[in-house]
Amino acid sequence: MPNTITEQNLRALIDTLVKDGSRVVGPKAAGDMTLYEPLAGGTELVLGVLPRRSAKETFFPLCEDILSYQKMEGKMTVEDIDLSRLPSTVLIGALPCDAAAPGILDAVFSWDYQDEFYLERRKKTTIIGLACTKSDDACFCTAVGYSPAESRGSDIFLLPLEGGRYRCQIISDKGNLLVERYKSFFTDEEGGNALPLSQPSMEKLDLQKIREWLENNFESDFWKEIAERCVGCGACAFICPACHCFDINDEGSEGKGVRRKHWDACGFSKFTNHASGHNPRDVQPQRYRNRIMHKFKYYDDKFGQTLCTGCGRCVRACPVGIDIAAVLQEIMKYEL
Amino acid sequence: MNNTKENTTPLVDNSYYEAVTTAIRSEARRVMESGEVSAVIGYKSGRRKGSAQPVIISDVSRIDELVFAPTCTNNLSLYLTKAKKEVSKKGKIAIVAKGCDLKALAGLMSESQLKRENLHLIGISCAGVHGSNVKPSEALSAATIARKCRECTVHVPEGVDCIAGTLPQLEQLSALESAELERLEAMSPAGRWAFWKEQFSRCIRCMACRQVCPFCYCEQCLCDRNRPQGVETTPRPAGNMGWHIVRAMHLAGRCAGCAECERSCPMDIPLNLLNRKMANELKELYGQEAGMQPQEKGPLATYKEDDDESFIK
Amino acid sequence: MIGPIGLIRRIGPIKEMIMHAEKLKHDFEPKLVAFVCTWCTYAGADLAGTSRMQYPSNVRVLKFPCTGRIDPVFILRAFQKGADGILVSGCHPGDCHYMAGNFHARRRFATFRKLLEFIGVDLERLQFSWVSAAEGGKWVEVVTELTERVRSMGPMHEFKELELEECWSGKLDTAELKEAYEAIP
Amino acid sequence: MSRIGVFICHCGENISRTVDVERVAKAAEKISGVAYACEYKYMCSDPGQNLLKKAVIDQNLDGIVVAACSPRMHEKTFRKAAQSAGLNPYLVEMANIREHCSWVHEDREEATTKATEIVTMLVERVKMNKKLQPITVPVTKRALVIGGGIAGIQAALDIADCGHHVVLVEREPSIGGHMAQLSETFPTLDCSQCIMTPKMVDVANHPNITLHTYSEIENVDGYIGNFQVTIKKKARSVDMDKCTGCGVCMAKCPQKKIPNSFDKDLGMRPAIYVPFPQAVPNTPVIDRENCTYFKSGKCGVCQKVCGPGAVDYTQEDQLVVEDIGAIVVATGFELYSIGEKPKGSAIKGYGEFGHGKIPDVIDGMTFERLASASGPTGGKILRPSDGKEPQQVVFLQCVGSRAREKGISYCSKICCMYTAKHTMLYHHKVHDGQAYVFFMDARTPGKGYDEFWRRSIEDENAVYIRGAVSRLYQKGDKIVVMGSDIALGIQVEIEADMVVLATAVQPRQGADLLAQKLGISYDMYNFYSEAHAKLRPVECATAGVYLAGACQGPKDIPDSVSQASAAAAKVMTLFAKDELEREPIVAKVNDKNCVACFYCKKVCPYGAVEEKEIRDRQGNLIKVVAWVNPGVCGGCGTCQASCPSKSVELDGYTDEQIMAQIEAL
Repeated sequence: MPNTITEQNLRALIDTLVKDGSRVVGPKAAGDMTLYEPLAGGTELVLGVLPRRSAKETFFPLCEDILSYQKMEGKMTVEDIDLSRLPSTVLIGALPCDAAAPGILDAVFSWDYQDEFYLERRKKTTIIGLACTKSDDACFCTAVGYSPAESRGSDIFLLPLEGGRYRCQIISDKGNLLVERYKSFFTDEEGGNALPLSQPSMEKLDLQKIREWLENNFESDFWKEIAERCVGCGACAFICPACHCFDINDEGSEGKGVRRKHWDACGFSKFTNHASGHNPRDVQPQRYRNRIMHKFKYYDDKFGQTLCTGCGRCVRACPVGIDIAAVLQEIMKYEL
Repeated sequence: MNNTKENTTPLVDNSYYEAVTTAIRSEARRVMESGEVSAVIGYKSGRRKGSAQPVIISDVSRIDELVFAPTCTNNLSLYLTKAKKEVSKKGKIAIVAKGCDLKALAGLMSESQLKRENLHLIGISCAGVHGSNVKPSEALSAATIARKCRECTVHVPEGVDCIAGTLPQLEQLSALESAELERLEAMSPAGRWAFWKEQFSRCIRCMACRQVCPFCYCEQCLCDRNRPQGVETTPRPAGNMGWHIVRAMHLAGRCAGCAECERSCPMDIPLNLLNRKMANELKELYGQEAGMQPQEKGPLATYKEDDDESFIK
Repeated sequence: MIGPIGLIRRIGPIKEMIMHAEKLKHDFEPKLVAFVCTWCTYAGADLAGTSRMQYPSNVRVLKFPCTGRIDPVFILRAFQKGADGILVSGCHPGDCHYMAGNFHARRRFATFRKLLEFIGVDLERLQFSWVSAAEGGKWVEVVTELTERVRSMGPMHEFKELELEECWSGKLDTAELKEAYEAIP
Repeated sequence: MSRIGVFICHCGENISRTVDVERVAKAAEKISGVAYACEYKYMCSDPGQNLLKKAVIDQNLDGIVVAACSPRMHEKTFRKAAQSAGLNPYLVEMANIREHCSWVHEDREEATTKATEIVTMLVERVKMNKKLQPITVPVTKRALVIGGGIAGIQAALDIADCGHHVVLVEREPSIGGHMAQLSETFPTLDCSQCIMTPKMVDVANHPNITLHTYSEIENVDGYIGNFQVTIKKKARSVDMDKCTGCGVCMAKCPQKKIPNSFDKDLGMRPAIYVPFPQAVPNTPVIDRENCTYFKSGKCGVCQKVCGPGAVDYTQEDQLVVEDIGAIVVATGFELYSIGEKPKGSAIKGYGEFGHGKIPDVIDGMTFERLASASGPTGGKILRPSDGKEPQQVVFLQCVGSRAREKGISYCSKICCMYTAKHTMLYHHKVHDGQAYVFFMDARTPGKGYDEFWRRSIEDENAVYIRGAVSRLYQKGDKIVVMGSDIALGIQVEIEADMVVLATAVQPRQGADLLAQKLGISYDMYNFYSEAHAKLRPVECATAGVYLAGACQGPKDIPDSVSQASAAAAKVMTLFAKDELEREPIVAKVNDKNCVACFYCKKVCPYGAVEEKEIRDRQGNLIKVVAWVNPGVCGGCGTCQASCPSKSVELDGYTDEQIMAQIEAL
């Protein structure tokens, strides 16, 4: 049973995967920060840092073409995107809070409408998760039911061991397939002791209670109090592993152009702006309320999961210091 | 964007922050209790140790929530603009303003967005604030201070109604931003293009730069317009480049240099370099720059018959 | 101000080259866009026409009431849409039909070109000029010079490249895409 | 879905010679949204226009592109044609494939490609065009005439005779201009003053004319039909209402040795003076620079001797604002002073002709004053240096004019004729004197002009030498003129007693400054530009401003008078209606998006932007926005380019129209 891999071999595995024609996405240095990006080789993999953006764009790109059109001599032709061109991908080094997200999003992307773009990428991607060894006071995965050792969502899950090795758990058939194919990189030694994992300090929240409170407090003054300061940017949504709203835009001219799908954020005022000029979510507290409602109530109502893995990215990134964990803690203080 | 090699020794003593906090609270209490103002816009602490966030207080009993700390980075003048319609602007409002924020307030007054008589300005003798990606609990040090603060010329605000705190002795810090500007200016056009292309390629169009900007108070941003579409709205390299050029151009002659755009960018794009560059150019061309007093007309709203035209054939 | 007399003399050789020499074929013909005001430069270009002066055919003229109407976004857009060189031209200072539109334009473009320069656009591709209704010769001179300069610089890759680029996550890694990319002149 | 019609004009062969019009039409047909495309020999002809009208109706077109000449030429023609077929005229655009294409390129392939692309861009633009309705504005039926020379006087009288009020503004203390200075006029040799002064009196007596002499235009606001003109009435120091024009003050003024510029400084005048005896108004002015009272506070003789008590030293410059509907500019000319280089001028001086250094080298106007019966010499030709009668006079033509190397390339038009006249006047007064004329060509187109010129040679003994003068210098009391006679191919040297230079006709100094106040354009010499050299020769491109006389270009008296009457006719046409229709190319504000930063207001050259309050039905203030007064808006669009949120749009040049064109590049 191959169950460990050295760091050296992990990097060598990346080299081989790339050579074999896979797209390998993993944490990579981009200037002063780390981002999930395609790796050209194993040396590019950065370990132990939470990338600035989540890994969701491996499946749900920032922006992608979904069709193109052209009008010639009065006749319109539409060309679909050939999804078979999407490369087979290995997402490597995804931290638990990122690796867990696609599992949550599958529900919505395969619900009444099968989003072939998402699903095709999902189908072609194997996720190699990595347990988390470094957290800060913005992290709160433990508060929303995840943990630094959470393997949910990964096909293969790596646990760092002393001496530069990783214990790998094979979670799914996809994971098994990959390990089988690249068996030589793995060893079946036990390896050393597990390295200490990170310990986010926040206590577990009663998500059920929060959901119930939300149910009854659509029109609470609470929203104004916490979100009056919200500036309405999309930073929180865009770097969130679970936010998945998108907009569709045609770009080009009457004669020729492309239809594109790209990330959208409920914090934007134009998110709900009607053609008439009327905006049902006219002020920022209403928009922020939707963010919380969607994450902790609507999605739960519909799919039985909350849209938050506690990665803390939004807490770090919010220009005006809105702290979603603090908001949840606030809600917890209220009587039902 | 902080230089990790920099010294982490605290630049100022904690007693300075305590004094500023006390001064803000006492002034805010005075004007609230006398009924002079209907609300105070200031900072309060957040969950994470040392963190702060903007707060709008209209209830005297909450005055003691007000604080001042190195994490009080926000330019609060934003909350007085039309972009923030959820904030009631009825009557006179007190606002906590650092020197750089004050320049934005002056700019907004120049653009008929604010009236001085409707504001009670609580100025801060400001030693500087954190840059981006700094852990809130860290002290203000050469390593954590914002790049803009290293070259601050407005530590003590002018023309305010009260000044909170006294400025401690400050260490002279190296001018990293100027140095970076010089480095870019010395590059070839192709080099600069490569630099910005790389920077903008990271942009995700979250619009944080726009949303935190006190001067981006347009009802509809040009870049949200689709008939006609001047700038592509999708986060692709073409539209990103377009957006940042338009943004810099629209702020030229208006930007007060608070660098909130740069601090707020989750992708660490050094946006203030663009703003700073434009401000330098306009100052050199037309001798005008953002100051702590409102100007009747900004450099691009006016002209002189003998303006430079050496670039025109 | 340059009088037409001086100009005719200066245009002489260029005109000769166009009219008499074997017509030169170039590997690259740049696309030029001229944003001009209707009162001065457009009329100046008309005068070049009525005087049957000859100049390269690379330029496309967009007419505005005044240079004051010309928005920097148009320049940006024109570069994105494939312009290799751009000319902005209007009335001489003091001649503006609207009194001051060109003065405002002068500041706006003095600023904008500094921005483009800082972003890394080669300003040799962006020309500003004052061409009055009487300066058909100057119009020819300005257009000819810019055409030749931009022709020698080669195509403006930068913005066109951006148009074709995707964020990594939206990229379809295919040979076709690579081919399309390499097909950019 | 648009239904655009594209019409390609051959313009005879002007376009089709270099542009393959059929190919352009075929290509146009394929552009999305084009419902109809054709080519025709002369689109602007009657059948061409009918073709367009028919297509509008038959093809149910909702936009038109006419690819032909410059829109400056025929845009109005085609817009009118489309309108008569029921299409809003602003849905018509012209693709300029003549001036900007067929005339400037020779390669047929290139020109055809370019023409096709121009058409494509315009098709995309016209898709975004909106129907616009003309704006009507009231017309103030009062005209302003600037300049009281013969052109201004003629225009003022014509308009006033038609029953409209005229405000006539003259910079000098009297109207009359240059014509009042002339002795006799060509080709009839009738006395200039005899025909001029009655007209001046007519002006003074006309009930419909308000005369402001010794006045200047301070500022012009507004637009056609609705100008507000601020006139500065310089302090005359004499009360016009009280003065009877008796002239005692002038007789008693102790300062009598001030050179009179009306006499080209040959005669003298007192400090309180009228420029010439027939001045209108006949009210003196105190020349404060030379008046002892104003210089030292002593004297005051004129005040003491003035019976009616009209002399008022305390008078100040006064600003008068007049509401005006139309403006006639007739500021005339001045002669180029060759002695010195005018400040800021591209024109080089003529040091070699000694003007200003040799006293007996004079210009044509000085000769007029010498020959004038009312002049400083009482009509005797006496040279300025010693008052002797010159026996040999050399006339030099084209001094300044047609001298490209000196900076003026135009012909001053009147010099050939007045030099011929001068030789005659000289011959009449100095019978045994000899006149020589150095000339390049004699340009004498005009009724009776050539006959007149020939007479000066054949009957009046003038010697015409075709050639140029290289140098002249003082030798004793003679002036040696060195030149060449190219007809004989020899060098000529003449010892002259006096030399008269026919210096170039130039616009008045400061003509550019006035043009800037009026918002009209001018050429490189500062002559004012007409809207169209042939078809609109008396109108400025700026609506409501008309030109008369030499301010537009060198002109003789009959031409100036004709143009003045033509300008007057244009003004009367404008005044024939109570309201006038304006092109609806004006800026409009989108109230919803406007955030009232008032950038637009700061940059608007017309002051057309105002602040508007938007209130709900209960009267509560919702917001303040910018508002553009369509009557005042000039349509430059500077506001739109300056507006960060593009909340103000210039109709006819909207972002959509322009972007569509750019997209089609």
